[in-house]
Amino acid sequence: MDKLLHLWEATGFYQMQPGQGIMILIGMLLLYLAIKKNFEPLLLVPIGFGGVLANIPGAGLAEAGGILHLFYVVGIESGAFPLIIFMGVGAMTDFGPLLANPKTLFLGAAAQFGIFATLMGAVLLSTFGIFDFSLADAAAIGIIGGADGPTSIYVASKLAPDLLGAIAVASYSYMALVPLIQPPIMRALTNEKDRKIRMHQQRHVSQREKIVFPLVILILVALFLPDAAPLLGMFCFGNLMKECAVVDRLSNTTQNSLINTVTIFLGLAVGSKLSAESFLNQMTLGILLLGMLAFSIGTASGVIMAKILNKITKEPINPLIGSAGVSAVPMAARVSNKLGLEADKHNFLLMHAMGPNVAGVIGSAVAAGILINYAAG
Amino acid sequence: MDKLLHLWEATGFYQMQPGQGIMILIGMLLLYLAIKKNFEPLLLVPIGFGGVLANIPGAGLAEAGGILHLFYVVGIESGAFPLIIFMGVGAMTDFGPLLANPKTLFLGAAAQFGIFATLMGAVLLSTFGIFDFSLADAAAIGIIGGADGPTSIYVASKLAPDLLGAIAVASYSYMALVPLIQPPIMRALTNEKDRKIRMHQQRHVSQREKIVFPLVILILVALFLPDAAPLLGMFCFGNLMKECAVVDRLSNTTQNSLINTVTIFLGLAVGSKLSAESFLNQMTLGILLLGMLAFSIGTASGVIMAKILNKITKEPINPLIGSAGVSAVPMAARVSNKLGLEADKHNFLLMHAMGPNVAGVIGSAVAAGILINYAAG
Amino acid sequence: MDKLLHLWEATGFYQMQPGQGIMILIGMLLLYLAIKKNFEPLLLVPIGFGGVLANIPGAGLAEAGGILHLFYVVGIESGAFPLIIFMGVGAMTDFGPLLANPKTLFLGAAAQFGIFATLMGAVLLSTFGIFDFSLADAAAIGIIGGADGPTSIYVASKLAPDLLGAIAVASYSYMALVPLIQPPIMRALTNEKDRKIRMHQQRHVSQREKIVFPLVILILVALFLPDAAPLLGMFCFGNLMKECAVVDRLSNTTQNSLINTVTIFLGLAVGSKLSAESFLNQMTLGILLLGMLAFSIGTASGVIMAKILNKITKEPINPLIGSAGVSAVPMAARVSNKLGLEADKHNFLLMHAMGPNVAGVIGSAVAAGILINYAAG
Amino acid sequence: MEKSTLMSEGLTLMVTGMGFVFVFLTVLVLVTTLMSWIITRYEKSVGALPAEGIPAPTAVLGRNQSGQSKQQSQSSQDSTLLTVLSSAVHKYRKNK
Amino acid sequence: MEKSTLMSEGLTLMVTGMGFVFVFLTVLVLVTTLMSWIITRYEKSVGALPAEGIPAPTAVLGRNQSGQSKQQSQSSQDSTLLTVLSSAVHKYRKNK
Amino acid sequence: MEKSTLMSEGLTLMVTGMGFVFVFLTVLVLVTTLMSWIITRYEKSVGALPAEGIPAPTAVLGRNQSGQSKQQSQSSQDSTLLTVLSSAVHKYRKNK
Ligand code: NA
Ligand code: NA
Ligand code: NA
Repeated sequence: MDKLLHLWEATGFYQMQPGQGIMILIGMLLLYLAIKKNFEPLLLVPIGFGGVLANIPGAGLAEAGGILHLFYVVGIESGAFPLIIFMGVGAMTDFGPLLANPKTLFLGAAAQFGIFATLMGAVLLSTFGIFDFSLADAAAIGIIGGADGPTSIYVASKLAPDLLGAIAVASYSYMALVPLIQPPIMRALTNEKDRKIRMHQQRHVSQREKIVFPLVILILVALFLPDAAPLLGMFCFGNLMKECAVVDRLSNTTQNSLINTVTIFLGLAVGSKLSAESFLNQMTLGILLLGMLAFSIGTASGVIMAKILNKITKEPINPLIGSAGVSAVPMAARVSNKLGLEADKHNFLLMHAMGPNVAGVIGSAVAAGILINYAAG
Repeated sequence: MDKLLHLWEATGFYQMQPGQGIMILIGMLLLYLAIKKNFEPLLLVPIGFGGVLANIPGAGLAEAGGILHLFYVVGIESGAFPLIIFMGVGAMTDFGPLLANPKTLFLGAAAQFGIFATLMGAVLLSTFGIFDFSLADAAAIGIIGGADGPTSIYVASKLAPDLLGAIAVASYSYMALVPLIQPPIMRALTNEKDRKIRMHQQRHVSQREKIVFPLVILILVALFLPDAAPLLGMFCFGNLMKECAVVDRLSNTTQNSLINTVTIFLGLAVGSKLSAESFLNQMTLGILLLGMLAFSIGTASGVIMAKILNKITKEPINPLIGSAGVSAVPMAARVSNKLGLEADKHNFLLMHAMGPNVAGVIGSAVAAGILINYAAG
Repeated sequence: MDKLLHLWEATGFYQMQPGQGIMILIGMLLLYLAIKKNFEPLLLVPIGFGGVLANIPGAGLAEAGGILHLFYVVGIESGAFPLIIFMGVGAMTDFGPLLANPKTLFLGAAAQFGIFATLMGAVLLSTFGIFDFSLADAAAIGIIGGADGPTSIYVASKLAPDLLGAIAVASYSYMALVPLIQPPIMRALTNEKDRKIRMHQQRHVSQREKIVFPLVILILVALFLPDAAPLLGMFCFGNLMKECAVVDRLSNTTQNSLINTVTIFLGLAVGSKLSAESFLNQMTLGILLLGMLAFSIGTASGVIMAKILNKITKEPINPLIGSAGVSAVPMAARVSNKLGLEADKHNFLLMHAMGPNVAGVIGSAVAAGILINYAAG
Repeated sequence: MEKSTLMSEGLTLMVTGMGFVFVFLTVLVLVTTLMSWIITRYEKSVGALPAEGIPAPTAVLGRNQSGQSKQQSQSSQDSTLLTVLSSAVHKYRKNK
Repeated sequence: MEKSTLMSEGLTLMVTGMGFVFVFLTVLVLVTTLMSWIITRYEKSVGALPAEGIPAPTAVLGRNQSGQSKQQSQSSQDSTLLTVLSSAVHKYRKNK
Repeated sequence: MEKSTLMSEGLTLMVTGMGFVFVFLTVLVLVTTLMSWIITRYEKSVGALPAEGIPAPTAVLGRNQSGQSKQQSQSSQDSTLLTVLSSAVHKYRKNK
């Protein structure tokens, strides 16, 4: 009888706390958005499912000894998973459009203002006592504006592990929402004439340039910002493997089974941070609001910088490609292309927008290095 | 000269103990059965080879610092390998036949009686002083009747790590022997008329049902039996990845390189538990006997439950598909099909037997949750 | 202002030490050799890149907490990576030519004299006070003569972890240089008539022989040299998986995504040992010199043994295949073939040279076992 | 543990365990039947799962489908093949 | 370790090591020759390895070959392809 | 940390951070432009990357391309296919 009682006490009905129930519903919502609405499904399916698993009452999957906690410690606390993903992303990245037009790097730089403005916003909210974010928290929230999942997770794991769940969810959700968030801002900041600007066809980029470029980045990182070395180093390594053409075996595995495997476990491990205590509080609300702000400011900064560049340089630059500087590869570039086609149905901007798009990845990794150096120091 | 002596003392000739020699022969026997007789080769080749390696005198591969011991600690003691395999099995499972005929879940439930009857048998043998099994040991032995390799290994690693080697070997060997063990029992419990029963063609199951079903299981697990959450959670996660169609990249990797890689290391790690001390004793004999009992009782319970259901429900159910409730996917279902065809050469039962077959996987994972909750608690 | 200073002090410009700069250049040189000159690119691309990353000032990637250090501890210190690679190499090895002509095992044995002669050389240099190598150091350096990357790394990680970087670099570099190092030695030790010897066509080897052979090696290892069990055990396991044909799923994954993934992380982890302190010293010079000696002596021993065998046995043996006994699969065999064709354009030695070639892998794994037993004991 | 305790523990575990398995799977039968009933009704009005379930390119992993990347490479061919195949599967199921 | 000890240790290791390599590989030559002789004799009566060496579906991993699973999916195609290929290899070897 | 300190820290971080991002990417623009200029000039004399960039078999991983190995097996076919594809890509780029 005791044992029957024990069994009853072990059920979810008996143990479930309201917070856990809500978090399970939130996990289900993420699964719905991922599967039905195609919100970054590759990450949000594992994150959502992990979130549900983490909140099963009494199962303790996200606590010490639980399998999700194990994945978290092994893969995220150590930094390994985001870095391996970044290596895979590097192996999938083509720097060709960037090399054809290196000025687009400035667009990738400008868009990072979203990160720092949001950091300042979080600091202000804390100063006015509305939230209680530390400088490290503020930096981790700001990085959502980098529009780059693995970078967000890496920075959050270093600076604010407690906020990691909310930051990752915000990061991927807003990336999925890029086609909704960006167009109004882009339209507000450009006029019809701006949007019709046609850009020159890109020059051919030789394979040798593509091989040397990741090494150039690596050297500059070594000289200027060692704190960005883990992220940019792994990124450049992946890219070099792809471009050098002598290790195609390794590059193919990196782009396929390796990144897929790590994505599954990264997602589940992030899900382990969606516990009721750390997610169901005012801070998450702040993170969601500030994250949206970060995306919007980044988009605006990119467009404004493109307009400035267009004034300065001889070669015409369509301001619509500025928004692609936030990264969110390749969706932001597609948004640029779509708005370009709306203004002039022969104005294909996709390849031109890929330049600032990958520049945005470099830019936010640089920003991540600075934040880690400054806020953790 | 000292060093020469040292070298001689390091040889296997000098160090080999009789038990080690016997275990090496047993490992070779497993390899023979796997390669020549097709006994579950995907597991028994690594387990057999691992068993040989573990017993090489003086090499210490299965002791602290040895590579097999490392695989064991990292993969099995942590629970990670069986759970990842279960995720992969989920990604390979089609719940269609089960959804077309949910009543077959009762067959999957009934067949679990093999687990609990065997547990009771082990307890009785201990009570009469024939063996010395604790309740946890008895539970770990009973789970052999679940006819599911990763579930057996997971439960054994939690409840009776010392018996893990014997339990895993028994589990996979008997699964390979399903085509020999089941038919006599099935024939004894049915008559010609029973075996000729034709079942209605299955209705079409929509993709939406297949997507929602793993989530339904997950919710019920969360509410009723959190202790089954690791196993069934990972299983449902794998299945959702497969069915939702938006993460085919991840699902394909899970079904291929990920499950293959983990299978190799799981097998080697199980092999590390085939040391002479823990395998060459009376208990192993008991495990082998009780395991056979478990399979037989499970088969019989499934068939009897199918006959009962056939009486209760309007829709005809061929009792031959009851035996598929033990799981051993897909061999048990094939055995049902084969016996159906023997009785009537137009009576194809394969798709009907797939329902109880996958129900048996769910059933034994539920039973595993109960056993871990009760016996470890 | 303090913080600005802090940022400046964090740059590579401020922190870079001369040694680190040199090591970065050396890493770049390795990348150049790998990519442009095709020096074993599958390993030297990751090693070279890892070497650059390890020397980024202030980033600490190769120090405790850094990602490369993590890869080293998890994969090399534990012994796992070299052993998994060896399993993969086993799954790619065809023992057919060796089984067709088992006498070629003697060539694989003779070529290991390069290992032991070099060990003696290192000991002599220490005795004369030119270098300061311990016996374990000398053994780890000698193994470069085994011309087998994973074996070198495995032995170095056990006997001389500090020298691992230099030993791995020497090992792979000289393997890449086999087409330059071997021909002069082979020409010097053979005359035109020797080189024109035609060998009998190889008999057909049945699949059953290929399946049993790895088990034969395993048994002999268990009886004679348990210390070689990790290396040869994993090697034979991989080979058995390939040949037994019932676990093709596992064998294919081993030969592809598994070995590729491990190769990437092994390379990066080896790169972490290319720090200025441990690489930029006189010892590295000694290692490079002795490594070259090891390859040369191994080549010469193989050729001489082939000439001796040719005298003893009835069946003609072309001495050119003796050099393939150093392993460096399959390049050493190709070198034999090339020199054979030079002497007589119809004299195809490739398949005959594959026998000693894989025998060399077994031979150096045996030698590795002896060295670990003796020098670590 | 005393022998008699072991015996009674085993008996309790057998009865509660088997009972629980049946309770759980009975509930699962009921809920599954309900689910299928709801979905079948729902699909009568909205139709079966539309093609939008097909994976679209995403911000983290889908890059090889974009831009000037090696369209000729194995990996992107695979991914195209996968998309085509899974699209075919979906259409096939829809039309059935 | 003193210099002279190091020297003598090195010498011992060289001699015993090289000796051991030869002993081991000589034994391997003998045992391998014996093995091939036995197998060749054995196969004269039973024939070379029969087609039963081909992988059959198994209880843990072989599911995708069964039931209503996506027969069109990459993975099951691969596995069918593998089976066909390895079957072909086997037949080829047998006929040779 | 006091509120005012937090504020000033945030401000400093914003300014120096954004500044640093621009400095870094400006340097990258300059160095990249320089690199492209050098390589373009260099390639005018030596031509674009020659076919020697194609992977050759190596001592650790390339074995399946050699000897009597299962030429029919999936893996070696894949690797051949990869070599052929990447060779085609190279030639295509060279001719462009
Ligand atoms: Na970005
Ligand atoms: Na079962
Ligand atoms: Na060798």
